[in-house]
Amino acid sequence: MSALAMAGNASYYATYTTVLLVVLAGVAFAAAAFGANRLLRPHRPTREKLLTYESGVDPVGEGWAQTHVRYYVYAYLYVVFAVDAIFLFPWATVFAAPGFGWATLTEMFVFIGFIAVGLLYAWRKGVLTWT
Amino acid sequence: MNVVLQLLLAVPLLGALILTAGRRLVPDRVTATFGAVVGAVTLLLAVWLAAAFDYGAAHEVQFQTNVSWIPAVDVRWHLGMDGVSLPMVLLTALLAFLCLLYTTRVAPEGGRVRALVALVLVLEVGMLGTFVAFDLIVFFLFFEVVLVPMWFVIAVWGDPHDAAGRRRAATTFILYTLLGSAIMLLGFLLVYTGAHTFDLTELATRGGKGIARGIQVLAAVAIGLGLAVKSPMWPLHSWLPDAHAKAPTVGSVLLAGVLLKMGTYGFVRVWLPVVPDGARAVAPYLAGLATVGILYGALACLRQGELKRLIAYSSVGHMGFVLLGIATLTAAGVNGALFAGVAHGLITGLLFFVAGAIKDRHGTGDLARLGGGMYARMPRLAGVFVFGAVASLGLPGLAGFWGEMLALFGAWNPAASLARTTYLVLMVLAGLGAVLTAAYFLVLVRRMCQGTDTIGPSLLSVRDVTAVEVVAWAPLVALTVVLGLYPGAVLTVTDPAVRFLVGG
Amino acid sequence: MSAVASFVQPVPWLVVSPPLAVAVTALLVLVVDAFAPARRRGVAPWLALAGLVAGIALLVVSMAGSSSWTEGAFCAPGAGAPWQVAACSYVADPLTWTFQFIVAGGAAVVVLLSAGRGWERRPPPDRPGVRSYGEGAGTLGAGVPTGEYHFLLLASAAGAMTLAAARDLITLVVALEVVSLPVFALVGLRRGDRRGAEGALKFFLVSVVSVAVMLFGVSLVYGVTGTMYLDRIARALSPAGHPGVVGPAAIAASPALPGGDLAAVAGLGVMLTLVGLAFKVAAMPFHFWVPDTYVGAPVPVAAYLSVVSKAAGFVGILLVVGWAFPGYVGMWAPIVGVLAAATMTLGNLVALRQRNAVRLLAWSSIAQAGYLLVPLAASNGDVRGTTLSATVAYLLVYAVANLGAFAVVSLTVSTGPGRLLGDYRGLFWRRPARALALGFFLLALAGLPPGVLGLFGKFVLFRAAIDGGAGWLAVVMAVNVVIALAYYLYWTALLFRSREGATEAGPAPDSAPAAAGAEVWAGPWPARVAIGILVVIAVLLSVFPEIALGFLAYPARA
Amino acid sequence: MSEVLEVLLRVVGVFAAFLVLPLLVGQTEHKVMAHMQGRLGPMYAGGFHGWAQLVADGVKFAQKEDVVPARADRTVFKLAPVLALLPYLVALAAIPLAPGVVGVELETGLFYVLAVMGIGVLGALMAGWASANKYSLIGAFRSAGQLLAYELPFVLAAASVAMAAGTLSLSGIVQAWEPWWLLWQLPGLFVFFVAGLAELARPPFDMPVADAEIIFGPYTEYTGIRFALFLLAEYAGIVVLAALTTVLFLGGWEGPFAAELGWLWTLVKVFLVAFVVIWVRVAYPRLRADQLQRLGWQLLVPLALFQLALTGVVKVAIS
Amino acid sequence: MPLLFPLVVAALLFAIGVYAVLVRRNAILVLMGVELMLNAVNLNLVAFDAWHADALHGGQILTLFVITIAAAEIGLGLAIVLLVFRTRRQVDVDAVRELADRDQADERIAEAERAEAAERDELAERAEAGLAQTADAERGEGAEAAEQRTATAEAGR
Repeated sequence: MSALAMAGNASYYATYTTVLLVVLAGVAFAAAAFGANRLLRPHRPTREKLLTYESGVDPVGEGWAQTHVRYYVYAYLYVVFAVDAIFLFPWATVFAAPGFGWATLTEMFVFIGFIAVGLLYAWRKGVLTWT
Repeated sequence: MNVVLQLLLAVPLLGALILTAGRRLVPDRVTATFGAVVGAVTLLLAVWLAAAFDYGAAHEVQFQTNVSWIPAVDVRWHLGMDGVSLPMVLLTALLAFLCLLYTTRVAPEGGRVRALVALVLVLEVGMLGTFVAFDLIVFFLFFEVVLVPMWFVIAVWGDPHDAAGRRRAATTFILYTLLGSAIMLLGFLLVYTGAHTFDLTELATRGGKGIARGIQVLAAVAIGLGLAVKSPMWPLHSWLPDAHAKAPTVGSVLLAGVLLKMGTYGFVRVWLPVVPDGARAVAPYLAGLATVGILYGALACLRQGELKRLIAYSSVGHMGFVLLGIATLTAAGVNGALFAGVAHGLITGLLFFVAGAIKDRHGTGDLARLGGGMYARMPRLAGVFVFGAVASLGLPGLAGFWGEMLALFGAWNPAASLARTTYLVLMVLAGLGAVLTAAYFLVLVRRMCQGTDTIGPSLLSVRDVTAVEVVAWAPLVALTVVLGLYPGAVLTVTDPAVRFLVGG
Repeated sequence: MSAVASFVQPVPWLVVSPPLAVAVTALLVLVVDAFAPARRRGVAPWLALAGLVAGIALLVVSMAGSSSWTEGAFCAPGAGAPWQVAACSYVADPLTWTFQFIVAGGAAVVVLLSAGRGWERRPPPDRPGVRSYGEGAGTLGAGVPTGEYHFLLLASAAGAMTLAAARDLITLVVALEVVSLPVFALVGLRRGDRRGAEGALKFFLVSVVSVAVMLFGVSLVYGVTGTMYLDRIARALSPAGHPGVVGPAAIAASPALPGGDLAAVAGLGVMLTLVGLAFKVAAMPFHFWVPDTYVGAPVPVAAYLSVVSKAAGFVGILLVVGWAFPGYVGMWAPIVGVLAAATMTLGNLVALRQRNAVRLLAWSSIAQAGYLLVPLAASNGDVRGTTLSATVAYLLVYAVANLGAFAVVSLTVSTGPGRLLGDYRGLFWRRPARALALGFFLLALAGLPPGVLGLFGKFVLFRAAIDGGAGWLAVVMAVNVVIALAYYLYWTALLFRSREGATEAGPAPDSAPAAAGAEVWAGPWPARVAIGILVVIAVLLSVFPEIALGFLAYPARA
Repeated sequence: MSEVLEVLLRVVGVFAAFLVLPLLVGQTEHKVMAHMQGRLGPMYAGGFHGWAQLVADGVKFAQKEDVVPARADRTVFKLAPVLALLPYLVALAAIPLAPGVVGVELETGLFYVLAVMGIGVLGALMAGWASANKYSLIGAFRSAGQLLAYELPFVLAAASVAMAAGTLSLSGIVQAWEPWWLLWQLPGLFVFFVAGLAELARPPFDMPVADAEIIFGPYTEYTGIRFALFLLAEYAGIVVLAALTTVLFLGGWEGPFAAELGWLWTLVKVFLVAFVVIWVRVAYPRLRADQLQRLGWQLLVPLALFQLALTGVVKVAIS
Repeated sequence: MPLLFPLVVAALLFAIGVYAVLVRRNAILVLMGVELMLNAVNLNLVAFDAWHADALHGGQILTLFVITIAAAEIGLGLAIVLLVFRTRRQVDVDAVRELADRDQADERIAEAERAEAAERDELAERAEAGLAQTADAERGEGAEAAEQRTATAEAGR
């Protein structure tokens, strides 16, 4: 082990090697399915078949439409809370451990309270009202 | 803490503030009168100080005020007066008062009397402050105070026929001076790194001890540059002709009469005593450039077609003498420089007053258009003008003579550490310059005053010297004569202080 | 781990209270604005102002209550290797207090600028086809939601106040982001404003990239030293636990490291970290966002950017350089010097040809940033002494003068045309008090009497340069001061010019101002009050420069 | 050597579970739903009660023509099903069946699973986008919006369990589990389960794929094997959700004779939950968009926050 | 496992991010580049944290904050990009340069502001006229109703 080695992390990498293998297996599965499909399927494309489906009538206009900004606000709220989680989870494992206690608990509630204010604000501004 | 000296600065400042406060305090009608009164009070204070001055101890700083102002950067509010300051303070107070007085009757072309009076008062604060400051930074501060008001005076009330030109002149003036003074500030800071004090008396007493020679030379160059721009020294003079020519009468008078002296005063007050080693190293160059200035000024005058420009260029020559005197590093030379400064203030002040009067009456300062025959047209005005011109060319018996004489004398026998040969050559050249000066003034007098009146009858109705002009000019004329007959009036005051500063 | 009784530290509330008060007020403003009846919406600026004033009051209280001039919070005890001294994440010392004061005061002025009724006398009735402007808020103009605006402003101010107290890289980085993020939004907050959006985009992209670069630098520094505390970094980067003695060569010998030649890595980390901060203060190659952003933003926001945000950047630089990297002075000082010279020269030269008032102020503020870097470039590693006091003194002076100039511009823009310099022609004859104030602030920025405070600000910078042996930089700065004078003076002169059309030469009747002044609306009163306060402060600082210059003298030397 | 073998074994095990369990759930759904609706469901394929129906479906899908619309973004279109499917496989790998019987034993298992599950929606988004079809796009955005709305209560409820157990390891959570948690974490269980349903876009939260309205949303343009993969993803999702619910809230392998029969308990619980999933589908009508959002923000989020507070207070109080 | 691996990956990521920032002109792609850079930072921090076995876990903590910062930046960035897109239908960084063309821009801006001012005056006049027309009795309520409508419009936005 050289000076530039991280101690005690061998198992860490080994664990994720397994994850990688699982992913590879999944990809292999999909590939196999597609392969089988390629062998078995017929292939007779026609114009109609390749047309975008709009309940039987010819498609009108572009398929890629502008979407409502509201989705953006949603996405952002989501990001806020997803990020909130990265603080919540590490804390969750230790807050009741010896050396911590009520103060730690309160702190996290304050933190969540701050986020809740944001939620409150969003609700008040009508972001959460689906029209 | 000397109350009178504080008042000397506070009175004009308060006057300016009251004026800006609005027309409720001082109605429009009486603004100019108010200004004149403030100027008179200031002058009285200055006279009072002169009366109370202990002439037996002229080398000592009197009326001292020395309190801590900004301890963080070691700056003290140190004011006072010694023999070098006293004539300058008197000159300033006098000229400012005369200008204000002049304004009461002769409304400036730009209108807005209130603003002009307020600016002149602020100018007076800056000028007086420069002459009584005994802390390098306070000195610098007052040195800077005059810039902006002077800029406005030139840019707003200057030559009414050339708006762009007067603004350009004003801007050139302020940029030159500021660049100079910024570099001067660096010099002060260099001094501080060695001496760890900004106090001028302290620094003068030490006489450069504790500051390495290299630093001294560097500081001398930096400080010298800043002062030389203001003085002005050839080749840094190029702001001057324009500024003088475009400024209104009061502006020109104060500019030539006092502002230039701030530079030379700075040489005597700061440059010589604080960095003597540096000064010794730089002095020959200063002397050389001063001599060039004398010759250049004289030659340039010969080719000028505009009255005020001509007088302005003559200032370059006169200030060359002043600088030459300083550059000799001798008591005689420096005394001469100071005396020449005072004399130049009086005489050129007078000349600019007269030139302004001529310009106002004729609507032009162009010599070609003025033509000749002023004796016939306005005999008294012409008389005063000739008096001024003759005084300016250094006629013995008038104030202009002694200063230049002493400066040349100083060059004849410069300080021991300087190369005498060089100074002898310079002296000869300067003497030549003096002759040229005489020549062009005489030519000027002949062109303007003698001969037949070429201007049509349209202007014949213009008045000759008015009452206010008499009142404003008389003191200048009188003093020129008095100082010419009795130069000791100034020299006895300055000499002890100069010996202290040069010798110390 | 098990031996430790408690991980919970008591929080010294008083010490952390100033930024906390501002942050809580920010939230309060948001909630109140969202839930108060429409009638009461006007309360937001006053609430914000109250929060900032409370912050300043707490500042004074905590300063008065401090016995040692240094109060730490969130500390780690010393442990292990000798370089692992006890270190705190949040330290309140005179530097902190000064900056917090500048920030809170500056923000308060900006709040005042945007308070009160703007130029909409009343909202037009909601009719089809007519765009409703709502109530114009102060000099901000219409289209800026008040509650959000003040929330963002206070949030950013709270971040800046925290930044001044940060003594570890994590707090520093987070605080820096808290300063920046709300400002991006502030710049583009005005509804339907193309220019605001463009300004925000440029500002945002540049800033975000710079933060990323800086973070990479931080990560490298952390990698070399293994700590985030500035003090410990300094010690880890120098041998035997003496901060600021020796440079990179010491790293190999450092007890913090398992060995290896990491000097280059550490050096790279230092440089990248500084690059990120250089963006923040808009130093030379990283300045280009400034003019566009200032012009695009509402004027009060530009004022905030130019003062508070920039102050935050400078305190960041001071902290990083002075607390963490003093040992690398040989590396960063020359670079900072060159940057300073280039920044001020470029800023001034470009400012010369500006015709837009805000853009001129933007370029001039770039130049001022160059001046502000001078003491740093001249420091010989002893950043906490003269360098610090000179920078802080000038920053204080700059803050007052620049805020003042922006305030007047803001007021003028909100009461009529005021974007172009030409719009200021003859302002004195219409609004004498305003013009005098602007002239005063401009001259203070130029450093000329009567703006004595500016003069002394420049003076301390010069002194720092000369003391530090950076004479060449002092000369460059001197030349620059003169260049800058040209445009400051040009503008000042415009104020007193006779109005267009009036005869240039003819004597203007003295009664003209009265008649002309009556036409122009004076503008929202809080903005005028703000200008008044700034004038008073500026005059006070001019008469007693000691207030600004002596601020940091005692503890820095102690 | 044995290490490598063990890893391989685990991978194969996970993979097998991934292939088998969703099919079982699918078949159950066919039959349960049919019986609830008074039908028989598949009866022929494979003989006994149509047990091989889904296998037959698979074979059929594999033989179908692969149609990619002319205007679609081809690469993204083709990749989308794989991306929809893989996260569930990867998530399944971290869920313990019995003590030590797990694909990957992760210290931060819970975090890992939640993170991976969030990726699933990307598949729907990609599909909807790449199809260049209005219905698909609408569907994609609906499913994204739904995920966003329900992710918060989902995560918060999971966090509550992590708090209670004091660990993020899934096995650790099961070990720390005690029967009274059923009561203590009941609000969390409810929130987690409902939010999970919504994330999977299962009825009654199947707005994104509402076939009567937007013709299966993101999957409108899909046929053949790619469509099958989407279907498989849905059922795999059910399995993962059921398994997670089991592990987090229902005590995983805990039960009588846990030492020997732990794996069985887990499976039983998983299938019970899966049954509820099916049951809910049949019992409740589809929610409208606004109802969906209101349920999420106004019921589940506050409830989750309440659960969080409850967990924290109780936990600190007893420790 | 050597420290070098994550560091090299991080360096590569960072380089790719920088490349994206420098080369891409689409604001969103620039943002993505920034995200790459930030993630490189995270990788570095975590790797160093593990390497130093930092008892205070400074690296990990900063990583958490960097993630937060990245999220906030992305959120805000997209909002700004959206704003730009709404006002000028494109997000090309180079094309958004209304403010950049100095002299002309300044004139234009001033011009636009004058126009706005004129519009404002007109609006105010019209408003006054409108208010005068509506019955006096309604005056108080009318203003309030208008205000509320404004608020609603704001919320609906």
